[in-house]
Amino acid sequence: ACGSPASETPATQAAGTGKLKIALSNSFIGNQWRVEMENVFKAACAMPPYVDQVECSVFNAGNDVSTQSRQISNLISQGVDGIVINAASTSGLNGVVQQACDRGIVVVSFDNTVDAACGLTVNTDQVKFGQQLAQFIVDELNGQGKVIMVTGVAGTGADNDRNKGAMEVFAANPGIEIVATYSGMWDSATAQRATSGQLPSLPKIDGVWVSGGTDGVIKAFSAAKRPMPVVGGEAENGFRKYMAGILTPKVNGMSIGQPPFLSVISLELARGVIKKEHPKESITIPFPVVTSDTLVPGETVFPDLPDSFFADFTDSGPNATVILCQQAATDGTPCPGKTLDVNFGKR
Amino acid sequence: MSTRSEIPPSAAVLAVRAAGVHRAFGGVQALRDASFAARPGEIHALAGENGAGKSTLIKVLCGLISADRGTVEIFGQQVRRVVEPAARRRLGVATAFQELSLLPDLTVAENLLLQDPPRGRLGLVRRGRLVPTADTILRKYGVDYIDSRATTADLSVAHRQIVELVRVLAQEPRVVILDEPTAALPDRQVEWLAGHMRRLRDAGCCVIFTSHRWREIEQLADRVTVFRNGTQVATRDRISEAEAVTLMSGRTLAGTYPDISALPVGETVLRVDELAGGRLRKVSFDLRRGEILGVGGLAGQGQRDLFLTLFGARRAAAGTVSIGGEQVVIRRPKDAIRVGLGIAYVPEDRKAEGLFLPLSIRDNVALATLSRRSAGGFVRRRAERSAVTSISEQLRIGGGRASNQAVGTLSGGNQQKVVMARWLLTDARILLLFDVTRGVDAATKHDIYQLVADLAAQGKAILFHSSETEEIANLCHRVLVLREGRISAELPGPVGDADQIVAASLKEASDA
Amino acid sequence: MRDLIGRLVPTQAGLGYIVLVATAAAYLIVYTSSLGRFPTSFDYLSILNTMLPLVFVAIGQSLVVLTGGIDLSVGGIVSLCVAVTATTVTGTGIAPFGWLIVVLVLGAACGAINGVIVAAGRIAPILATLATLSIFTGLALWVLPVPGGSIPSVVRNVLSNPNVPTGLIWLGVAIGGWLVLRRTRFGMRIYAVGSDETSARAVGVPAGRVKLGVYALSGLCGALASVFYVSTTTAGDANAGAPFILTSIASVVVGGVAFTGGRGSALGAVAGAVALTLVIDVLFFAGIDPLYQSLFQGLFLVVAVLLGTVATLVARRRRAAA
Amino acid sequence: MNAAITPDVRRVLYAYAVAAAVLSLGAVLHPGFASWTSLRAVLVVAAFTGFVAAGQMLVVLVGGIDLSIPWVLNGAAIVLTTTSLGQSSRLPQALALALGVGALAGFANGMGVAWLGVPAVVMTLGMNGVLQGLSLGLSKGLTCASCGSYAPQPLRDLFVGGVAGIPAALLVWIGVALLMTVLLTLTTFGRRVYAVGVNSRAAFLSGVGVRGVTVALYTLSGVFAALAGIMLVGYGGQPSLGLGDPYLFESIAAVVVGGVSILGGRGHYLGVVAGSLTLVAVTTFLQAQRVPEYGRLMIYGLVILVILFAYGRDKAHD
Ligand SMILES: Nc1ncnc2c1ncn2[C@@H]1O[C@H](COP(=O)(O)OP(=O)(O)OP(=O)(O)O)[C@@H](O)[C@H]1O
Ligand SMILES: Nc1ncnc2c1ncn2[C@@H]1O[C@H](COP(=O)(O)OP(=O)(O)OP(=O)(O)O)[C@@H](O)[C@H]1O
Ligand SMILES: O[C@@H]1[C@@H](O)[C@H](O)OC[C@H]1O
Ligand SMILES: [Mg+2]
Ligand SMILES: [Mg+2]
Repeated sequence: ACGSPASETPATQAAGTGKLKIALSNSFIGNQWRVEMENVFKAACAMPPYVDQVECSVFNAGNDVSTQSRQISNLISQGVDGIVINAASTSGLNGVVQQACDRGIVVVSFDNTVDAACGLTVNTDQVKFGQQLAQFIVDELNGQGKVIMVTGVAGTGADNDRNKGAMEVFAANPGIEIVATYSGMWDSATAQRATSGQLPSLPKIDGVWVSGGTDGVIKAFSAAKRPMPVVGGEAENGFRKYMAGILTPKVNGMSIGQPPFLSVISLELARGVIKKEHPKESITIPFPVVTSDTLVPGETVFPDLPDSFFADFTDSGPNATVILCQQAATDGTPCPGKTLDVNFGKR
Repeated sequence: MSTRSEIPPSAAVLAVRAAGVHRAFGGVQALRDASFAARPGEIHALAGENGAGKSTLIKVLCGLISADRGTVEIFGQQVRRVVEPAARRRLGVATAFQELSLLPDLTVAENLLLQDPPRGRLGLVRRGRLVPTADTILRKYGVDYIDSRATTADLSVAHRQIVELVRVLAQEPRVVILDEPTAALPDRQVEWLAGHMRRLRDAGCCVIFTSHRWREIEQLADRVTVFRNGTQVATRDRISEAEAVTLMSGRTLAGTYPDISALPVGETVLRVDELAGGRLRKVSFDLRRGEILGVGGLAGQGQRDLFLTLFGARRAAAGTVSIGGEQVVIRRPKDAIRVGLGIAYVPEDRKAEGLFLPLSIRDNVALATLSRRSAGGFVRRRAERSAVTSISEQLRIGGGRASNQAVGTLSGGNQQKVVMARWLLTDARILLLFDVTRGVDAATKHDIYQLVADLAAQGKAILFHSSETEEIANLCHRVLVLREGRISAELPGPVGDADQIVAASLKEASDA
Repeated sequence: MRDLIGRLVPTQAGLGYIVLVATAAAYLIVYTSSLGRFPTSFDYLSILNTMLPLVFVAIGQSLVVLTGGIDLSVGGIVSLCVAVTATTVTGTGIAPFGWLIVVLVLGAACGAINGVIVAAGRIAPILATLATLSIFTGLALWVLPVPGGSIPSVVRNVLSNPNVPTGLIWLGVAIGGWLVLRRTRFGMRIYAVGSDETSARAVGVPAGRVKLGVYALSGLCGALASVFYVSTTTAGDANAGAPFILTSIASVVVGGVAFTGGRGSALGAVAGAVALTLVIDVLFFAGIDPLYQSLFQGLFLVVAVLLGTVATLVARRRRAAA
Repeated sequence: MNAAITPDVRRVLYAYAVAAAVLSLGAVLHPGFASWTSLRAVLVVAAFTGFVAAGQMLVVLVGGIDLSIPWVLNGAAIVLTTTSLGQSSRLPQALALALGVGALAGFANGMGVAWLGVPAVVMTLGMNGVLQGLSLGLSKGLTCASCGSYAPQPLRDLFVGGVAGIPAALLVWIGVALLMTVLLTLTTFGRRVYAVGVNSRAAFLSGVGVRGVTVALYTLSGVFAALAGIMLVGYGGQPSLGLGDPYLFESIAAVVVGGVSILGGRGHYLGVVAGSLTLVAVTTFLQAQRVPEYGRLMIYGLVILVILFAYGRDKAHD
């Protein structure tokens, strides 16, 4: 009774404009990171070369897999050329992603990637993320000290990978004692409350490893008037303000963030693959790392922006994957007079 | 019928026997060492004041609750202490409970056939057969005026009671237990029920029933068992009312109804003009100071709507109400209670409409007059305590129990007094008493009659409705008879003889 | 005359169907005006496959709500059964189907635990299932700490084949199951318990067993939903169940099942679930700003139920007038 | 026999017994857990739960439920920072606006439930969606120009520092507890609340403005959720999206662990204080013991079950 799927698939290129249709399907807007991720995507779409080549659209699914699945199905019906996904569940969209692939749609997932083998992924190495932060703490403490781990949302791949990486490093250093592990839900407020509850019954803490919500953890230490430990955490601007001494007390730390511009790289990958400019290959990018010593105000920390802002909205340096301006991240406006050049050669 | 042939021929075997039964609810000892026995082929009345333990005994007999101690036998067969009613049913016991056990959201047909629906292949219920089957059952018991498709919640109380009774009768039980089956029935249906009870008795069944109307017990019962304080105090073939009252309450009563004819009636307080809404169709009358005005008629003729509309609990569709000569608009009970208007409504169904069972006597009594004893939104507790204490003493509530006692622990009669007390505190000029003696025992009823007369003597204007026409006949200065939402007759009182009112109620019916 | 009016005026129980029809019409309109053609079999099929898990959970939830209860633990049961399905249902031939049965038994058992706590433990359903929600979710995380697992394609082909509407069969089975259940004595008793538990007990309805039954059935429905969830998504996730808590409740109320129990039908809940699934598509094709989507979903919920209330009022007025 | 110990009071005492038991068990198994500093920290965290639970309790008392708490809280937090722009001079207006938003949302809930007859679950669930949509939409996903603002400094100093060494959250909580207790036990309003909760038909027939009381309670619930939102931004400095999510089920759990009947009409806020404390103490203790997330969830659920079995059971059916 059903026609063959191929006959229903509309032409690969949007007929009228000749532009590619690429949609971003995001699971939810529950934190600043997601907001920035969408903003830089929108900004990129309004900048050359995308502004001439691509017709973008953005959808949120409120963290409900079946909603996101419906939206992706509808995108298939709409006949888009590419779909860029941050998934509500790494496994929950396999079915519909497979259907998109079957219809010749290029699917790129990032951050919370999709398992489906046919899709491409753009991500950082989350295990390494955990390892590197842990290694920093170990090094700063000379392998001796008491450490807290503040984890993310249990049951997700990223949380698991980061924890795994950290545990490997800590386990290899017998001088490090983990005195508490609890979830901050990747949320500053939650992390702050949980830490406040824990601190009084904990001994002096030498190091803190945070998967997300870092500034909340530091605020809890500061409110409890506890000596500030070495902190390995995410890229919240608030955390970096402490690292830079803009907020007191100054914190000795390392900050690694999942880059929000993963969405832009995914956009470029989708565009390139559709246009047959790139091979069909997944991409792993390095994550931008800063320490208290390498922070540059206005570039990697922003005194005037909120604590919850993710400060790594752009890559930097000569090998940068992509360079974005601040307003792209804060409100999605295109960076003036700039052609975006996404460069994922350096891996 | 096949079930009946199983009844043992020898009447020596008791149909029901309970011995040494104890049952407590929290701190309340509802049954203490209670015994009871009833034979096949008799109608056995169970009498006693409110809270005497009749309903509790019945629930133990039919297996709805367990006894703390003691034994129960059905036809000589001892039954376990905790048994689901379904098991007793198989023994041939069927019960109509005091608080009806119909399911409000189900239709009449579903209620009648819930336990034994018509089934087809694969044992599945044939939903299409529910209504015809139920109609057949209803007709078999002479009830053709109830639509078996109707949702039970939409029926009048009387009709619900009838459905409940049909549900019991239709089981063709060997033991029929009816807990206050006539409390909500109009006289005509009481006769109907009496016919069925006698038929079952004559067929050798054991019929047990409770009632607070002595006339019914005298007319129907072959034997009477009297309960007091959870214990059986007597079982007799014949017993006079006076003796029964003494047995039940431990005190004797002088003449049942106070003489109201001597009470003076003053100027008009309430004037109702062409009031309509719900079942009411243009009702007009005056109510005067010191007057007890009866509202009678068959059940469901708009009496309830009249009371609720006057109290603002239901919207009037048309008509006007004047109090003290001034036209007033009463949108909500709150308006009615207001000092200027001073209307109070005492409902029939005290559990549903009057009481807050887990709350204290004080909270219950004080509720309608809270703002009169408050300062800046705060309750003036001392004033409240003294007001509640004095009214409680006046009405003899709870036999001196502390006023922070939860109302749920009181007996039915005392609960009714709590509701009365709340309304007396409002100092209302106009009292709407709707079937306030429903399910109240003889002694408390007597207290209430006296109270009503006293209130009238104090100058209150009282609108009085009762499902017992006799009360209306004896307690009212004047009687309005409602028929299909209209006043079909007005009789000067005290009428004295209930039959006159009944005749007036039916008059237009035969004319029409 | 009275009957005729009674039949014509929509009642709260008929609400689900009306809302469904309205939503479906809205879907067709926005779809065609946005894409310039009618929905294709792909659209219908993908709607069918995505909505099946919710349909099952909603059926289970409606049974519980009909008895006057509520089941918050469906979220946990779905998570747990998804985790177990994704980790255990493997192999070829008949073997995976054996495992599926195990999952169904597990779901029913979880539900039965709720039933025992509610019926024998006399704990308010919302609280009992709030506690077990936490427990079942914990178990799910323990079984499947990281999203993953898989499902054999034989199972997929039978349950939610992406190319053939096998889902229709299962939808039919679910609806048929309800129609049969409704015609059992147990089915009648569900309504009896929800209408007035004390009275139901008094006339001999074993209310405890009925409750145990509906919670177990709700658990079973949760397990069925999980199986379909894993089948459409091809893998598992220990957080998969969480969204079903509120969406199943929403389906039930949009479907016209009274929260006080005793009134409504599982079919209404099915209609509600389908309508809620379609609302997502309506918002999509209507081009609503994604940030405002929950605003419209919230309004949809309230307005749908409000319509039901108004319909009931009108019906009652007219009945009273007749 | 003391007549003053009603079943309700007994349940409050049970709630405190449970809180004490959890804390002592914690102290034994985890030295330092019951120290004053630790206790104080638990109290501060529990205060936030206590605020939302206060509102939840009020609606539960009349047999309702408030599922809109998460986004009322979140919305109020966003309103506070976006209207104050971090300036102390604007704090009073911002506070009034944030509380006003909570009151308005609660009022709308109350109107829907009391006047339109929408079931509380539906009305408040819908309201939660509406507020989420409005918060996200109007603030453009919290990226609007003023969305980066902080709570004004005085508010932050208050909540991070405290007054005379006592954390401000605790002081406010004591105030809320006093207010709730006075409101419910000493005022005519409180009497009416319990009457409506026990038997709303009888309350109506006794002249209680049932609808008015209901609307007032939902409005108060909105105000308490907004208050919690204000405290949370004062504490953390900035609002985040999803700030209120953890408080939905937790507020319900705190209410019942505190001995309030979910069927309405019974319970005291002092019990809810103990309930909030118990739940936070359990979570904190399990974290301190480094119990993994799955174990924590299971134990948390079991603890609630045990408490329900101890004193949260309905009356027997005979
Ligand atoms: N479920 C219950 N919980 C608490 N107390 C109860 C319960 N049922 C009955 N009681 C108490 O037990 C006693 C006996 O009550 P029961 O209903 O058996 O009296 P009754 O003789 O049927 O009275 P009435 O004539 O008013 O129906 C009363 O004090 C009553 O308050
Ligand atoms: N055939 C009958 N035999 C005995 N009683 C009857 C009969 N018909 C009616 N009654 C009684 O007379 C009263 C009025 O009857 P009827 O039901 O016709 O009035 P109604 O006002 O239309 O009530 P409803 O709308 O509730 O059916 C009821 O109390 C009913 O019990
Ligand atoms: O990867 C994470 C992303 O999914 C979340 O939304 O924000 C924090 C990031 O670390
Ligand atoms: Mg009785
Ligand atoms: Mg009638």
